[in-house]
Amino acid sequence: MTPSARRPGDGHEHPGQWAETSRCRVAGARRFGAFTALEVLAPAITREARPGQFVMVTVPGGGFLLRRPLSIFTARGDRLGLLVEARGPGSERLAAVGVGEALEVAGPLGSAFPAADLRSALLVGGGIGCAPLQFLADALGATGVVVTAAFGFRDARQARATGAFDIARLWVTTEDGSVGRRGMVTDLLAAVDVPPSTTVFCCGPAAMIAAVQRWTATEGLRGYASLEAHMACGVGACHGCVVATTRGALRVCSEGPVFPLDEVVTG
Amino acid sequence: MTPSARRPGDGHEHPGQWAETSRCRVAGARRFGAFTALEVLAPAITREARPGQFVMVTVPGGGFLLRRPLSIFTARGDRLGLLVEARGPGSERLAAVGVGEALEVAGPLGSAFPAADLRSALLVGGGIGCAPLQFLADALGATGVVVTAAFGFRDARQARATGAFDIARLWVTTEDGSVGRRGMVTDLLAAVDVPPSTTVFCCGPAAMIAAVQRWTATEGLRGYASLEAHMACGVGACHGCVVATTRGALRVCSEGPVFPLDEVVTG
Amino acid sequence: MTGVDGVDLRVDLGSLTLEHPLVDASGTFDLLENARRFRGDYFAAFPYAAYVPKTVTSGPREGNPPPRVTETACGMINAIGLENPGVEAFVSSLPALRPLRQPVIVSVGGNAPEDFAAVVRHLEEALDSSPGPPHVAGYELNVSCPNVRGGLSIGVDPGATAAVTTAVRALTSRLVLVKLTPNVTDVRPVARAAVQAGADGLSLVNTLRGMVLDPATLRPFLGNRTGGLCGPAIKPVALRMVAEVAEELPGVPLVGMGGVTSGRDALEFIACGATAVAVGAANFSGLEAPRRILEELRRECAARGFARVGDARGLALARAG
Amino acid sequence: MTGVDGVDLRVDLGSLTLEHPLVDASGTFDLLENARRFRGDYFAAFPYAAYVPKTVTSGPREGNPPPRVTETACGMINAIGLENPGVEAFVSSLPALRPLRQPVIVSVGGNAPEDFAAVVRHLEEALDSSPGPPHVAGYELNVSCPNVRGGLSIGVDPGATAAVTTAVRALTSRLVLVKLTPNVTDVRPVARAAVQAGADGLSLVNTLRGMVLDPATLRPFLGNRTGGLCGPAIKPVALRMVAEVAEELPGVPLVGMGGVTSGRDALEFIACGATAVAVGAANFSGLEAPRRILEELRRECAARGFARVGDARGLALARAG
Ligand SMILES: Cc1cc2nc3c(=O)[nH]c(=O)nc-3n(C[C@H](O)[C@H](O)[C@H](O)COP(=O)(O)OP(=O)(O)OC[C@H]3O[C@@H](n4cnc5c(N)ncnc54)[C@H](O)[C@@H]3O)c2cc1C
Ligand SMILES: Cc1cc2nc3c(=O)[nH]c(=O)nc-3n(C[C@H](O)[C@H](O)[C@H](O)COP(=O)(O)OP(=O)(O)OC[C@H]3O[C@@H](n4cnc5c(N)ncnc54)[C@H](O)[C@@H]3O)c2cc1C
Ligand SMILES: Cc1cc2nc3c(=O)[nH]c(=O)nc-3n(C[C@H](O)[C@H](O)[C@H](O)COP(=O)(O)O)c2cc1C
Ligand SMILES: Cc1cc2nc3c(=O)[nH]c(=O)nc-3n(C[C@H](O)[C@H](O)[C@H](O)COP(=O)(O)O)c2cc1C
Ligand code: FES
Ligand code: FES
Repeated sequence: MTPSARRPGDGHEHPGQWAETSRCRVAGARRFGAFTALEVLAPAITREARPGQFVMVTVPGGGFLLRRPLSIFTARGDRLGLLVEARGPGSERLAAVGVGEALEVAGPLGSAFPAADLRSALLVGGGIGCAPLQFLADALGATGVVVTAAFGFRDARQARATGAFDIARLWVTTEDGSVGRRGMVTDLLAAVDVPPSTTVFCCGPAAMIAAVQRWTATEGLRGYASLEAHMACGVGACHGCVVATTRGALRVCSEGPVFPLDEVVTG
Repeated sequence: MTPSARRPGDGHEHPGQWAETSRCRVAGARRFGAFTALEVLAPAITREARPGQFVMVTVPGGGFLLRRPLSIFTARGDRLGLLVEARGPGSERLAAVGVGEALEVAGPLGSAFPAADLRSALLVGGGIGCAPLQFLADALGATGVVVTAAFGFRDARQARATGAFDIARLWVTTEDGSVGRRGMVTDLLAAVDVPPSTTVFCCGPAAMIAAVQRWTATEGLRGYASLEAHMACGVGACHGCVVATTRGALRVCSEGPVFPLDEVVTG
Repeated sequence: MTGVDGVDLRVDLGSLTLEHPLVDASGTFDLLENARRFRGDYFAAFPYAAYVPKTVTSGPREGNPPPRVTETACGMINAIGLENPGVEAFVSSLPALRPLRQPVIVSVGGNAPEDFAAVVRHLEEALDSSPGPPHVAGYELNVSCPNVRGGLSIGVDPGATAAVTTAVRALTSRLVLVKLTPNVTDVRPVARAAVQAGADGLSLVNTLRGMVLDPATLRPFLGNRTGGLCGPAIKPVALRMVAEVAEELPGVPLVGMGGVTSGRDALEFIACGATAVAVGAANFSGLEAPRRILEELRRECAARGFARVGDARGLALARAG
Repeated sequence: MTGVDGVDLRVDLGSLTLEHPLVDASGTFDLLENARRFRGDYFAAFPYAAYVPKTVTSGPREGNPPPRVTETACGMINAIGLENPGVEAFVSSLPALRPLRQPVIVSVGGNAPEDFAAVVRHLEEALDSSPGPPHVAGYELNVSCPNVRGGLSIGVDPGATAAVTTAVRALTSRLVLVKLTPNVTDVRPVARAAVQAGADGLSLVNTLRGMVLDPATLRPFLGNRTGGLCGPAIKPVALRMVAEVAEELPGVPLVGMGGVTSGRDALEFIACGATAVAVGAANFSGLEAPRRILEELRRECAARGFARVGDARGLALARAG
């Protein structure tokens, strides 16, 4: 792993590369409650991946027509890390994948977190939305940026996901107070001490993104959000994944998943 | 295993019993080319099963709406033997089942081979149609009937199935002559030396059954055939599995699968 | 049927109260065959809130040539062709249903109003002359079987559907449901015609016309060439049609069906406006399926905080005003 | 395209010869997006025998509110709502397609004959004034999109379908295909009307109207409430309709589609009378899907001893006489 390959995107860009990698071998699978951290051998993808991008993964075993979008959780050497939360039949099957199985993975896809000229970054994640923030923390850390992360989970069970993360300054909240602070992760924001030049990166449920948007607007901070949408093609062809933005309806798979926070239309 | 529990049916009867057994553990799985001999712990079924009957098996893993009908291959103690040939997606999945997995098996279903007052029996099987004949051979052997079996396979690969069988007097043919005699199993019939009182039991492709029917008619022998049909319910409800017989359209799952050979309408 | 978790599953299908919303879809369940095979008291174990037998016609029918069924992607196709022994034989099988606690809704088929009327007249006379169990609560007029000549032509035509309904309505005060086909450009005019002609409620959907080829010959697999597609594959089409009819005819009791294999599915049909929900092809996935679906429905309701299953009714519909 | 195994895959879609039968289904494939992401020469790698872009309308369209897609049992549902930048923007994107060897068939949409005519007129003028590649070989008139107001009302009506076809026919000598909807009681009168009005061929089927609920809220999931169902789930319905039209209008070239995910599926559509076969949702299962399907088609033909893929055509149809 060379730091340059790990460097964050240097603008709100859309890296043109696209590596369709078939049958990548699963080299690691660690479970954290309903979450599974997979390591997949996919050098063509890790070489080009930037934090914030995602891959489309074929659910193995047949019976699933559409691929599942998954954020790039880590990209270390030739190992592509994915963090899967079992939430429905497809993600359940993916979370149950075993070492030695092969996965069809296409990517890297979509836009990256723009992270040039940063001093300080605050990473705000909710539930499985924390996944892309590890890769961002890795990349920012490698360039000397001060990274603080605040992750929110529903309960102790969901908070087991933190075991998969490796971020030095990490705050955790749970809605029921069973782990970390009690409350929503956004309640934490006011308490977190960040320099005024901090850039905020967030990913999680719509309500969380809306709260972060309000907070950054109040504080005058620059911010980016990674959004979710149900996808069919994942490559800009079908216009199935659009979300409302201040620039009109844009495709999460192509113009996104990362959007400037002030462009996101919430509510 | 008591011999009485293994006794063949004593008429062309429809045993009224019916055991729906959920989640039977697979205790054995041996592969013979495209065939898998499964042993499933299903005491309620083996207790009542008669040769010629079948079970409806749920294809595990979801994605299959209908259950698959499979003949009872053996019924030894609490172990229900099934012989599965991988021929399509459902049977492929079933042939790949591993020891320790659980299967949903319902049965025993359908009519049995009538085998009272027999001296000598000739069992004619083609391909996977040989499956129910092992159970019949076991049951007849236990009551002292002289059993001769003639099995036909396409080629050496399909003939590997014979490894799953345990019948003392077994003749094998392959169409390409690679194993046993060359030709169709029905070519063998004239050559096989059976007493005039022999009863013929057959199961296999339609053309084979038609040839056996012609032969038994010429020789004046009594015979029974086990027929196949695509099934939905397997329990007489849907009328999906009818075949033409001299008594009209009858349900393979209820009036069959075993029919007197002279009632079968071929061609 | 109020469970331990306090969910009231009872529903009123017009004048008929059902202990819960699930019934079997005609042609996919045979109570007497099950009772014959069951080792215990099958009538006590009968899982549905009403029994809908296979469609009965005035005379016996042989049905279509085999093969008649096969599996498709997340579905199945059938071309049984209304094989049944006719209304006389059906009437003589009724005494065997005496132990049944639940009501029976007799599915009736035919090619013309007279055929439907003949079946219902025969049944009404038989029921008059020997009252008592089983409780035959009503009729479901199957004007929508795609697998018989003439079967579909009624259900695609509002006038013909009304004529069949009128003919039967004149003969009975029992519940009359009309079963609609999805093989139409617009199901609403047919639904309206049936209700205006006196139907108490509507059942939908029957199967979608489709074709499956024999992989070896590339010729149609089914003896009848085409058949009726059902199962999970068609659920989105069925939900859409139930919602359309529910919005068009608010207050008319609907029996929704098409691809129900779980309690969630059943609840979705109720959210689209159905009062009762029929389970068809799922019966073929195992005999414990109906009871599992019912249990799941109860748990889905409890988890969502519905005190009554009816609280879900119409949630998916376009809100008036 | 005659492979090493000697199967001639070429087909004649009316006056247009295709190197093999597979084309993409409108709305499911974007050649330019793929070319932008591909590291090599995507035009050389383009797998289809013709390129059918997403439907173009006269003005730009925003499409429907999200969400717009989700998976269903063995299928998917979409309500994109014909989002597209309009014919002017489409014309300015044509030069980017110059490296394409294969012909382009432009899918055209609209609410009335004038809309369709406006798109075709604009394109004909642009093509006249700058001839040369790409080779725009013809039009596919999408009178069957279930996701826009007015979209379906054309395709369910033989008269309206004829009017659209007539309006376009008057403007072009290029191939005109009309794309039919499965959401009709009988597809044959619509098919006949299109051909009588001058269509050179027909494409079928578009999507089946359906509805999917949000599991959390039990409200319709799609922003447009209803959407179009496609994928393997609907293949039996699509095969049946292709066969019906092929039997009704022998000799009219058909582009069959609906749930094709394998070479066997493609061959089944050809057996039901299709000349070409479109691949839609399967494009979403992976970008190698079209090439795999083509390879499988070739192998299926070889294994069955077909020297030409056309040898399979019509095998499933009712034999005349
Ligand atoms: C850009 C992006 C990045 C993502 N990153 C991750 C990640 O790193 N880890 C992770 O566990 N999940 C991630 N998700 C969500 C993940 O794609 C869904 O959880 C998954 O698709 C659910 O599939 P299912 O079969 O389990 O659920 P079902 O609800 O049965 O799926 C039905 C259909 O809806 C789609 N779908 C359902 N939920 C979502 C959702 N939340 N977002 C998008 N599509 C959905 C499925 O893809 C499928 O097509 C991401 C989604 C997006 C858009
Ligand atoms: C009474 C009876 C006993 C049988 N015994 C055995 C046995 O002991 N071992 C064995 O390997 N096979 C047996 N078969 C055949 C077995 O049921 C089929 O091979 C199996 O159903 C094929 O399923 P599939 O998913 O692999 O094939 P597919 O062709 O994909 O199946 C599609 C549908 O067709 C049905 N189907 C396909 N082929 C057959 C067939 N030949 N008979 C009935 N239904 C079919 C399937 O059940 C399914 O519903 C028996 C069939 C019957 C009727
Ligand atoms: C094998 C089979 C037989 C059927 N027979 C009838 C019938 O006799 N009368 C009828 O009204 N519907 C009949 N149907 C249609 C079902 O009642 C039901 O409308 C349809 O299958 C959709 O429900 P499902 O998807 O749950 O199966 C039959 C369906 C199947 C699969
Ligand atoms: C996301 C999506 C978008 C579509 N857009 C169009 C379209 O713009 N124009 C059109 O004629 N058909 C459109 N269709 C329909 C397909 O072209 C095709 O007719 C249908 O999906 C059936 O084929 P399939 O089952 O292979 O997907 C679209 C389908 C999907 C899934
Ligand atoms: S998923 Fe197809 S355009 Fe985004
Ligand atoms: S499979 Fe249903 S009656 Fe035989």
